[in-house]
Amino acid sequence: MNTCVQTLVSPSAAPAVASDGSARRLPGDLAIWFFILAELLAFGAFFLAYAFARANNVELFNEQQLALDRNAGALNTILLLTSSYLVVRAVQAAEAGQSRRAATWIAGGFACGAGFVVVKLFEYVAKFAAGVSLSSSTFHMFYLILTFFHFMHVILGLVILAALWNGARKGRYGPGNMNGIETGAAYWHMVDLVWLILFPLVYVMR
Amino acid sequence: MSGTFTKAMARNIFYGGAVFFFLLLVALSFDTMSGLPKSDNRANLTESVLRGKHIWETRNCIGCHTLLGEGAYFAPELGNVYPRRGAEFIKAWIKSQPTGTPGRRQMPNFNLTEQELDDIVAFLKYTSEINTQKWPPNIEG
Amino acid sequence: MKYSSQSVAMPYFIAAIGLFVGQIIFGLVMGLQYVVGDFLFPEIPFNVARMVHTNLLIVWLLFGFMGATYFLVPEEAETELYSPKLALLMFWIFLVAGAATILGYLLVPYSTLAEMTGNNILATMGREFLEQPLLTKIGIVIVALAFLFNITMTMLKGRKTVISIVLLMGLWGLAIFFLFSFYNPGNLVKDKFYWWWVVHLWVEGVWELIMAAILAFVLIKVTGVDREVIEKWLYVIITLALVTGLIGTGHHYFWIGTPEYWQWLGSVFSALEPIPFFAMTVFAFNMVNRRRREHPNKAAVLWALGTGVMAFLGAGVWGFLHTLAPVNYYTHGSQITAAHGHMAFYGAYVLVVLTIISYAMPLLRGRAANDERAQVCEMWGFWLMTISMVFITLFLTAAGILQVWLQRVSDTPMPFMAVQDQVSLFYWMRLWAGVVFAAGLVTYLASFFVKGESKPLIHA
Amino acid sequence: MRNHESPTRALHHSDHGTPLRATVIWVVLIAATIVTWSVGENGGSGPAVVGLLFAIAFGKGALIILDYMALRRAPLMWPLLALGWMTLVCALIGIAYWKGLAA
Repeated sequence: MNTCVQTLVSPSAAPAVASDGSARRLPGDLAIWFFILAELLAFGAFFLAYAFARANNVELFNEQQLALDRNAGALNTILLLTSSYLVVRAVQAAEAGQSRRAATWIAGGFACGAGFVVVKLFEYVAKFAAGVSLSSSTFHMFYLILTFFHFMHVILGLVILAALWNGARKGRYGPGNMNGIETGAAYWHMVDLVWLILFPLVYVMR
Repeated sequence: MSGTFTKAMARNIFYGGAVFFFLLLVALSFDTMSGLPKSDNRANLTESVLRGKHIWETRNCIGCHTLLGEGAYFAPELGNVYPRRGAEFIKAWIKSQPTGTPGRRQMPNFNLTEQELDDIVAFLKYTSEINTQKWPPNIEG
Repeated sequence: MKYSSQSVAMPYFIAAIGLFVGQIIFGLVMGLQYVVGDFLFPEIPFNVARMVHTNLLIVWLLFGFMGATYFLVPEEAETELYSPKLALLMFWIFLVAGAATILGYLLVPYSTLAEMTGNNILATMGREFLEQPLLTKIGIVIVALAFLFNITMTMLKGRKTVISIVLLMGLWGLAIFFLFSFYNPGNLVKDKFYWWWVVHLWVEGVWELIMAAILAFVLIKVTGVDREVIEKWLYVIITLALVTGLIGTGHHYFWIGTPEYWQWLGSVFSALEPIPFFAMTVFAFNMVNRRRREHPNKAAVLWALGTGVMAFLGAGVWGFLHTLAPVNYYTHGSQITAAHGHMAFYGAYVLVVLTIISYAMPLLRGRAANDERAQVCEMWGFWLMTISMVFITLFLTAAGILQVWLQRVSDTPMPFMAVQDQVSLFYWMRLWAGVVFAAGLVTYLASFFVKGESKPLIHA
Repeated sequence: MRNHESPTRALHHSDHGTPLRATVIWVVLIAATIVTWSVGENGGSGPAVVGLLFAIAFGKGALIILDYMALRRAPLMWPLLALGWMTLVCALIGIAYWKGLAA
């Protein structure tokens, strides 16, 4: 708590020092990290709700989980990871002062994210056609709440990536101005991070 | 720590977050509305029930009672009073108010006609048949 | 006071405090009716007393918000109010309409009042907190629009600060979500569903913007902390409030005929709702600890800190206590709800309005702060009201736990009225705590009349 | 937007690691994903398999947190909060799974 209070008081007080002697620095804007923490808490609570609801209903969850498309889920994991990787390359390019090259990397990241959306939409269409809805079973409810909540985050992330792409194309980012791109990237990695738990939890664990 | 914290970014996150979660609420409300026919007992929403709801409202019943747990906590829950007491008891009870017992909580007499009494009973019956996820825990409400 | 038009806030504040007194009187009446059931029957039945109690609360808080806005926006915008005349006109319209409505509740049977005021044309009455006759509701909308017009025009011609923008967003949201009070479908489930779009999206949504903005304004003034710092935290806090509070609406959709998934959504998001309140407390204490000046108005600082702590306890802790669906299954609509309602409204909204009144009133009366003795008296009022509210909450919680145990959890559940007899001791204790609260309110009122030398006006 | 520049920034460009490091991590992440997927395809179940799944998930998450999110070089509170979240979530999922086995 003390650290947090310290943070509240002055984001620029008393720089701690990393092992290599340079100052420790939180990438991106402090505000996004509060947002990310709140989001992680919300996702975490849903993951645990799923896990404990499953514990009370193992057979139903195991049976209906079989109907999920694991190939689509794995493909989506790869798309998100790759997208995250491309965004890291974009941040690195910006840090090296190559804002326009960063734009290209971001475009790649955006394409992967859009791929995720397309795959997910195919998955949803198939599910809805099979009569899956929020009220059709406890498992389906969790499957839809968790994946749809995440899906909305991907869409918001794509909007942010589009804004970053636009900024990078105009040469806005560089070693002296990393705040915007680091902030957007941090959010995008968070979207990736929660999927890394969501995928094994909902699609694979039995 | 030498982090960055700009007002512009805090503002953007506020607008983004607020719009995002409001849209989510709208989407969920949309889904709820389309699923309601299965739980809200609309098949039994007769003219009599609608008149009963109007009586319920214009006598400010919610000022003492709860209905599906919402209202004031001065008098019993009425969402399940129909299965708890039955139509005749409810009508007789309303007609016999106030009891006038010294020191006890009193309910006004609303001088309802026989038709109005039937309507309020119809409304309470309809309410008791709404799917409330098994609430209240028992018949006492 | 920097702009002469800020003085229109004065009648709003006076009306707010006056109605507050009325609210507490009716609170005491109800407290007594809980234990002496036929008290004042049939002159003032419980449902009438409750309607007056809750409606007065809402109206005086609205007076407080509007007064706060009239005081705050000219100073933030660095310009005179667009139209002080309109503000005064709206004050009288709102006051007369409010008083007429309350008199209508007290003097005319509710069903007659409904007939007289056009409820048969558009039925909106008889729903908790939205009991106002159609005419009053329309009046509220007109007053709100004129008020928003006045404030928006003021802001457009002046400086636009984060505080005034957030405040204005909260006020616009307040007006917009109130429109759902005109929607009253025959389908009870839909009725209840959208009823919460007024009630919940007010108190756990847009009102939090208003509250945070007012608190931020007072903190800037009394601590002298850099505006930039305070405004950034204002954004973070209201972001957290909306992120958790919007889907948090789901905690009202557990047992009213809505789908089961709300139990999960509502539980998860409302479990996070204490976070913004906690942040607000930390924020208030931090800013005061980092203060760059010793403001002579110590009482205002106390109210501001009290707002942070009590809002966190009442809205955050007592809300969390019964917000998880498996718990709420047993506590829904019990005295535990009443306990939460009392402390949350007091902690968050009563205190924030009293905070701005405490800060602004001396300035409106031409001094930086009241005399030492007046402030001591005011602080006594704070402590008496706050501590007695803590006890009201604790007694109601105790009553609620016992009620839930006997009526809901037990294998041989007791009927409602039998349980009420069992818990009457707690109702008596709550009543006495309420009497102390009233004494605190009298002390608070007295502080306005304590004479003494006043601090000279300083400009920040 | 305020341009916040700290004087030490120009001296080091290592906040986000090197492209090579990022690429190696990407390869590891993809390989780990394929392992998780093949477990699912082979219908793997039981405590050992689930333990493996979440050990992999934790490792992947740690890489994302420390390297991609670049919290490795942030004030300690932040990587600890994020990793603490990962640990807590994975551990409680494990407990819930175990509870389901017993039921």
